[in-house]
Amino acid sequence: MSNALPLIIVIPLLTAVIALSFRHRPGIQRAVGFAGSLVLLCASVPIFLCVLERGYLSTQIGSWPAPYGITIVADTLSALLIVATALVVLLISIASWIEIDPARESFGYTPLLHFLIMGICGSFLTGDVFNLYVWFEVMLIASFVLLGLGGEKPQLEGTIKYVALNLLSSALFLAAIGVLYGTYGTLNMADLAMQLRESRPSHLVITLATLFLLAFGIKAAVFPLFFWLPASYHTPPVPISAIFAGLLTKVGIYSLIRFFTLIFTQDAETLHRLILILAALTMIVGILGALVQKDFRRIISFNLISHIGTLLAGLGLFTPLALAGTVFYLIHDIVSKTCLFLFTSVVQRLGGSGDIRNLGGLYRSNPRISLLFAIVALSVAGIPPLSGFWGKLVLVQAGLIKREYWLVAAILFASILTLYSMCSIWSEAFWKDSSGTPVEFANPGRKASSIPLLLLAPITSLVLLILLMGIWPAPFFETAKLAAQQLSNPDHYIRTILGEKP
Amino acid sequence: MSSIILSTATRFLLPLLLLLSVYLLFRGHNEPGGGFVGGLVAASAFSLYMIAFNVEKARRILRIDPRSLMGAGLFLASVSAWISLLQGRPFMTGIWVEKVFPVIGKVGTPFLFDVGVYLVVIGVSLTILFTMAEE
Amino acid sequence: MEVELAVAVGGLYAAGIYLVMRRSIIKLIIGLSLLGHAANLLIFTMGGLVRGQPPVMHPWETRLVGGFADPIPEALILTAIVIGFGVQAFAIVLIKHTYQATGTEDLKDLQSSDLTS
Amino acid sequence: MIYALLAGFAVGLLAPVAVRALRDRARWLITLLPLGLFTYFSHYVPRIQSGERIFFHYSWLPDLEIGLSLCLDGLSLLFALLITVVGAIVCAYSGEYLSGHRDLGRFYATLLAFMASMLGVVLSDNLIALFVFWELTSVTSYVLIGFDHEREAARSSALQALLVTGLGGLTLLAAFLLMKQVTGTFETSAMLQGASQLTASPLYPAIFFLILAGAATKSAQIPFHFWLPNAMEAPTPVSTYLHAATMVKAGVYLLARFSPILGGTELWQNWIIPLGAGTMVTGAWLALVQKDLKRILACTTVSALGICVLLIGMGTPTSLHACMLFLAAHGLYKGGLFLVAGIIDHETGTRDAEDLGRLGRAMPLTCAAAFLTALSSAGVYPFLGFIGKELLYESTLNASLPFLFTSSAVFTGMVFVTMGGIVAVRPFFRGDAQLPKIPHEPPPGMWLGPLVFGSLGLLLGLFPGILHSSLIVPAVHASLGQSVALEHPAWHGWDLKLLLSIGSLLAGGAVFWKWSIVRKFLAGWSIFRQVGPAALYDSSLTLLEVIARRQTRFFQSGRLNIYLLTVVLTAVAFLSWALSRDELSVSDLLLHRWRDVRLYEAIIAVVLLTSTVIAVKADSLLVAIVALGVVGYSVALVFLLFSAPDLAMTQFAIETLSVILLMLVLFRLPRLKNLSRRRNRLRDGIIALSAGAVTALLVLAVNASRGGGKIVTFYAENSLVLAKGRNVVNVILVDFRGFDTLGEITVLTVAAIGVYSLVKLRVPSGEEGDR
Repeated sequence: MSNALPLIIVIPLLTAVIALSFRHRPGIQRAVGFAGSLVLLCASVPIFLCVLERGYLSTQIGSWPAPYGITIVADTLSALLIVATALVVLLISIASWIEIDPARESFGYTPLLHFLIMGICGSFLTGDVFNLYVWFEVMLIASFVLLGLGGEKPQLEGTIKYVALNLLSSALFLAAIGVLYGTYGTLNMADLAMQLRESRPSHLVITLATLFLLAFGIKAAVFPLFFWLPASYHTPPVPISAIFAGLLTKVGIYSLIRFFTLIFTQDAETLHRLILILAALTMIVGILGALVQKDFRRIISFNLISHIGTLLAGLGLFTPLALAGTVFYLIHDIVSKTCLFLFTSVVQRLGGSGDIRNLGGLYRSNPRISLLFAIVALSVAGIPPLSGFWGKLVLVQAGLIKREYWLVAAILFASILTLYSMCSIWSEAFWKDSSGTPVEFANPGRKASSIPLLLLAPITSLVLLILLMGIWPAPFFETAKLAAQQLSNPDHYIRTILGEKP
Repeated sequence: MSSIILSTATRFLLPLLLLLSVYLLFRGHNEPGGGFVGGLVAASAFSLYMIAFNVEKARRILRIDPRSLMGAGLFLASVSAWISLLQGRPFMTGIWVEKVFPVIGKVGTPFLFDVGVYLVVIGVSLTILFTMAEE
Repeated sequence: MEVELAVAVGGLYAAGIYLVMRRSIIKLIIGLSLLGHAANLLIFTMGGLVRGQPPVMHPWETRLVGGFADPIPEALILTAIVIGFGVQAFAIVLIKHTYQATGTEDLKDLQSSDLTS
Repeated sequence: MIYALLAGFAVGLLAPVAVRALRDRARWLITLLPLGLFTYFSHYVPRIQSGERIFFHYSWLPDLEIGLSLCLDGLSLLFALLITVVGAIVCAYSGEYLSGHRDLGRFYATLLAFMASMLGVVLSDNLIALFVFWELTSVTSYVLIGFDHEREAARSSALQALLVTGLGGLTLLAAFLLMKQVTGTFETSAMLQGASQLTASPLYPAIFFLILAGAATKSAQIPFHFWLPNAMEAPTPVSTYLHAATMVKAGVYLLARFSPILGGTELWQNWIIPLGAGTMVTGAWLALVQKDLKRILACTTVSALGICVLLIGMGTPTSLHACMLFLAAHGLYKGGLFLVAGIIDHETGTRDAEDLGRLGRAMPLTCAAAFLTALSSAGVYPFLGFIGKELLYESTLNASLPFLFTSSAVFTGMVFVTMGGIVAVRPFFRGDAQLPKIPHEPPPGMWLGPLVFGSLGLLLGLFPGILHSSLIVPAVHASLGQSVALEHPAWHGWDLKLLLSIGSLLAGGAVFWKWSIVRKFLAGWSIFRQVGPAALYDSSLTLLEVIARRQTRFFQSGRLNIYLLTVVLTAVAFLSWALSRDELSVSDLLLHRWRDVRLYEAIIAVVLLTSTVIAVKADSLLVAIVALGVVGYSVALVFLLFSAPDLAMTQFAIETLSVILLMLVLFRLPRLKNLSRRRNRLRDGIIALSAGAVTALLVLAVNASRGGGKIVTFYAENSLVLAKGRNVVNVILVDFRGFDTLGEITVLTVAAIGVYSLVKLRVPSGEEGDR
């Protein structure tokens, strides 16, 4: 089974290459893309189950033993994220079927999507620092191209900002790797963790940790490094922003979690304090940003940032409980943000505009779709019993136990503002009378029937997942707890990769 | 652009540079060189041709769409990584043929991989350059 | 030489950062290229500097001996250079294209989709 | 029990279907649910009466000790019966009230979901389950207040209610989690056993205030009371159910529930009693200046909630007895009054008390119902309201500061008399009227409700024993946490409280007589509107928006160079901090090999730096590109000199390709210009230089502390033997770390696709709107 682990990375690669060879046949590309995502899901589920059973799966690329070769390893967190990724991709490929125009398809949309997934999966699975850099770059370049694909003016504006800030992050990441290798002479995460743990005074630990915090912080869109996200996420076609919102920033968060649970566990007090402060600022600044936006996708972009802060809070608290909360919330966030972004397309189709001021009357005309939206929105706002609530609950509990009352206050404050922001979308776009909207946007004739099933089906499945996670949270939380236990006790991880300590 | 000296020189240089690139590729495992450098040299050979003549001619002499080269290289590289899985060994484990060939030396999946890299590098460089020059 | 190279790396970083902070998107490109060089040189310097001892075995050896240069940073940089090339090629074309599509090189004119009303 | 609880949600989901299929007749079917539930809960009365507590436990999230554990005791039974009986009447009533309304199905769905949530609140033993239902009542209330969602006022009132109660909900969550931390359990019944644990804990004040905030927002205590009158934007049945009889009492329920766990302390009394008393008086005062029937009722509801809170704050058996009885009485008469107001509104098209009159002849049955409820509200013997009022006066007379509290209570009692009259008497008997519609007696579904409420008030007042032993006593016991003997409410003869009662009745009658004058006089100094909490709510929302806008404009300025500046500044600041934390000494950094430099190396370094400067300073793009090329070649030379031939070759080749590419692009780009101001350039220069300095420091720091080496050794040993290559760099690239290379060529491929698509792809602009 462990030999099969790299398949998770190679399946998207092959999907992309095959799709690439049918570059003039969008229809076949679509089919290939769909099949590829299905295969990915089918491959990731057994791996997840196997990880649940055994704790870890790992393989050494090229049979070179760790720390000499590259390690690919899945713990519960990675495996969970892989399954979530595969699921999201599958749904996105369904939605892309009708959401992406043929022009974009014949210029490589499907291969690019799968290259992106390859990068994401690689990042989730690798146990090697430089290899992580490589997968980051795969993911980044694919996201650059996807973002700019089509070359419309807002897209280009967004892409430039996205590219520039992310390249700065890459430069930081590279510098961090240089410092890391120069100081410790190894790139394997487990080996690194052990070296840092061992007796000799750990050099430059804070500096290294800060470098990685900065590099990953940019990718994760942490305050004050998040600017690229609201500048770009609302510009490409909806499936692209949906997958970005669902997965890209999560890779940053995942890397932060991995590095700060496995490697930088020394002098933790200082670092965790720093992370907590950043988390609180990200939550508040993000949600305040959401309150003043009028464009649907920009509102949720800022919401996304705010919830990155929430995720970070769990890492900063650094107790098994808090980490479990973060893991749970991570999955919730992937599902709900993807869903919300897909919703922007529905709203655009129904209301003819992305600006909530120009929308209205959707509740009257499409009550069922409105209900779906309400569920997602309430879940994002952390209203029980939906998925967003449980993660928040656990994080608040962990914060109280650790006596970080100010952080709890920040979480709760951000949470009420999130509710406010979701309600203003609801109130403007759904409840408001459509007669108040400017004539050019009012199209009362549009009905739910004009929303294609291929878009509605992914949304509905995501909403069902949100409901499931909310009403029956026990299995999800149990998995999250398992992941958190592994994260907070990395010795087993290290031993799995390096073998028994000599 | 099309000075006679350059175009004449290029006619000779092209095969020479291509030969050099293949040489670099083959010896890469033992001496400085390898798929990257080899691919880059080959790409610069064609780009020289492109500068000396024009894009269409360069495309014609390359025969294949550089984008196909890219795909083929990527495919070759990933296939070379899969072979070991069939033998039940971890991904990308080097499998070597016992026999030693003249010029090339030992042949194994890492070499195949390097050839893939070589093709991708040529394909990518030329796709970029041709696209830009055509505009 | 480490100190001199450290200064050079610092200089490259400073120059690159200064250029990316300009309002002109063309300077942005030059700045990003400089940052790429800076990062590569940084790793190279960190790997330790050895003169004239490349990590290549002589035909009569079966293993590397003596004070050879560390091959790992070299391999890493090689990867980074190539990746950097790909990314930069895209960035260059992106910026050229943006200039052509919008008719401006000034970042101040490229904020219409990113304004808070 | 769980099915009883969840039935509301399930039937709620089916309600729209039922309404579509059966039209108006569906309401009878739907009314069966609360009726059935009422019967179901009633059959527990004997067991509860005998002092039993009935537990049900359903597992939910066992890892966190969160379960759907339900506990039925006197308190929850009282509430459950109130919820279901009012629910039944409201369900039947709204079928007529909203007859033929296009959203009737959705209305029922939400109403039933609300009922189920409310039942959940009062039945949950587990605090988190309680919280879940608590939030659900807020959300359903939001939807119901905004039922008439095309009106701006309805939407903003709904949002106001949600934000205020939502804020309280969150404080409640924090409180519950703190309680768990102190007691180790989420189960209220288990906390009861170690009650002193909580009051003795250092966290007690925090818990207390958080709970109080939650209760006060939900139960519209000052200064959060403003949302309740605004919530009258909801259809009248909703106001009846949520904002008079049940949901607003959730806060009262909460305080009563926690009274044995958290109560009895000085903090408890010192805060809750003034809070309740203040709310009581404020509500009464506000009621006097209103003329909209529903707003009048809302304000008196605020006042009534204040009474309940006041009584819980006192915490004596008598006061809790008074509280429970008053709760029941209020639920019945206020429900009735609201329904009457709804009928009037429905039949006449206005709710303005100044315009109404002469309805008595047109709708005699409604008039009768109104009369009964108004009398109970006024506390006239032998109505249930009378007993409630008597007990209230008794409690205040026995309290500390009896004069203050008793006089406030009497004032409030007086206002209740007046307002009962205004709502239920004046419209029927007043001489003149300006009515938009000609009124008729409403259909039975509508007058039946208030009539039932009114007669219940009379019946239970006449036979107080029924309610007393079956419900009130167990409820008081539950909120006391122990059993005490309670005096049977009966005729006490002439005593002080009876005199007070009569006094308030007379005073109330007098004010009623001259109401128009009194109202106008009081409305003249309506300071509440400008400086009150409602204004505070508005201005804090505005302030929030201003802050949000300012900070967003500041951070998300739309300018990439500012973003980069911020990121670089952050990085410089963080790294300098980190380097100082890692305690590097300058002497360490400069120790090594200063002078180990050869001339040609120095020349390369100088060339590198010079061409870098030229690249920065160049005016012409061509010069910049050439300088950039020189930088690249110098770097390649450095690689070559320091034993990296592969790197050098690659760098040369790549640099050449880059220069070609830049040249191809070059002639389409404009000249380089200095766009920024001189001051900004200086600022950026300083920042850039400090960033450079930090990096240089970093490089030196690493050189001072180099480690590792075993991996290199492994590669050196095995490159030829195992990987069959002499060029270790290449072996690393294609074998040891071949996986990196696979990623790398992927990057290249994607970049090429990107370049190709950017240049060639033109999305037809017409598709923009279609997406």
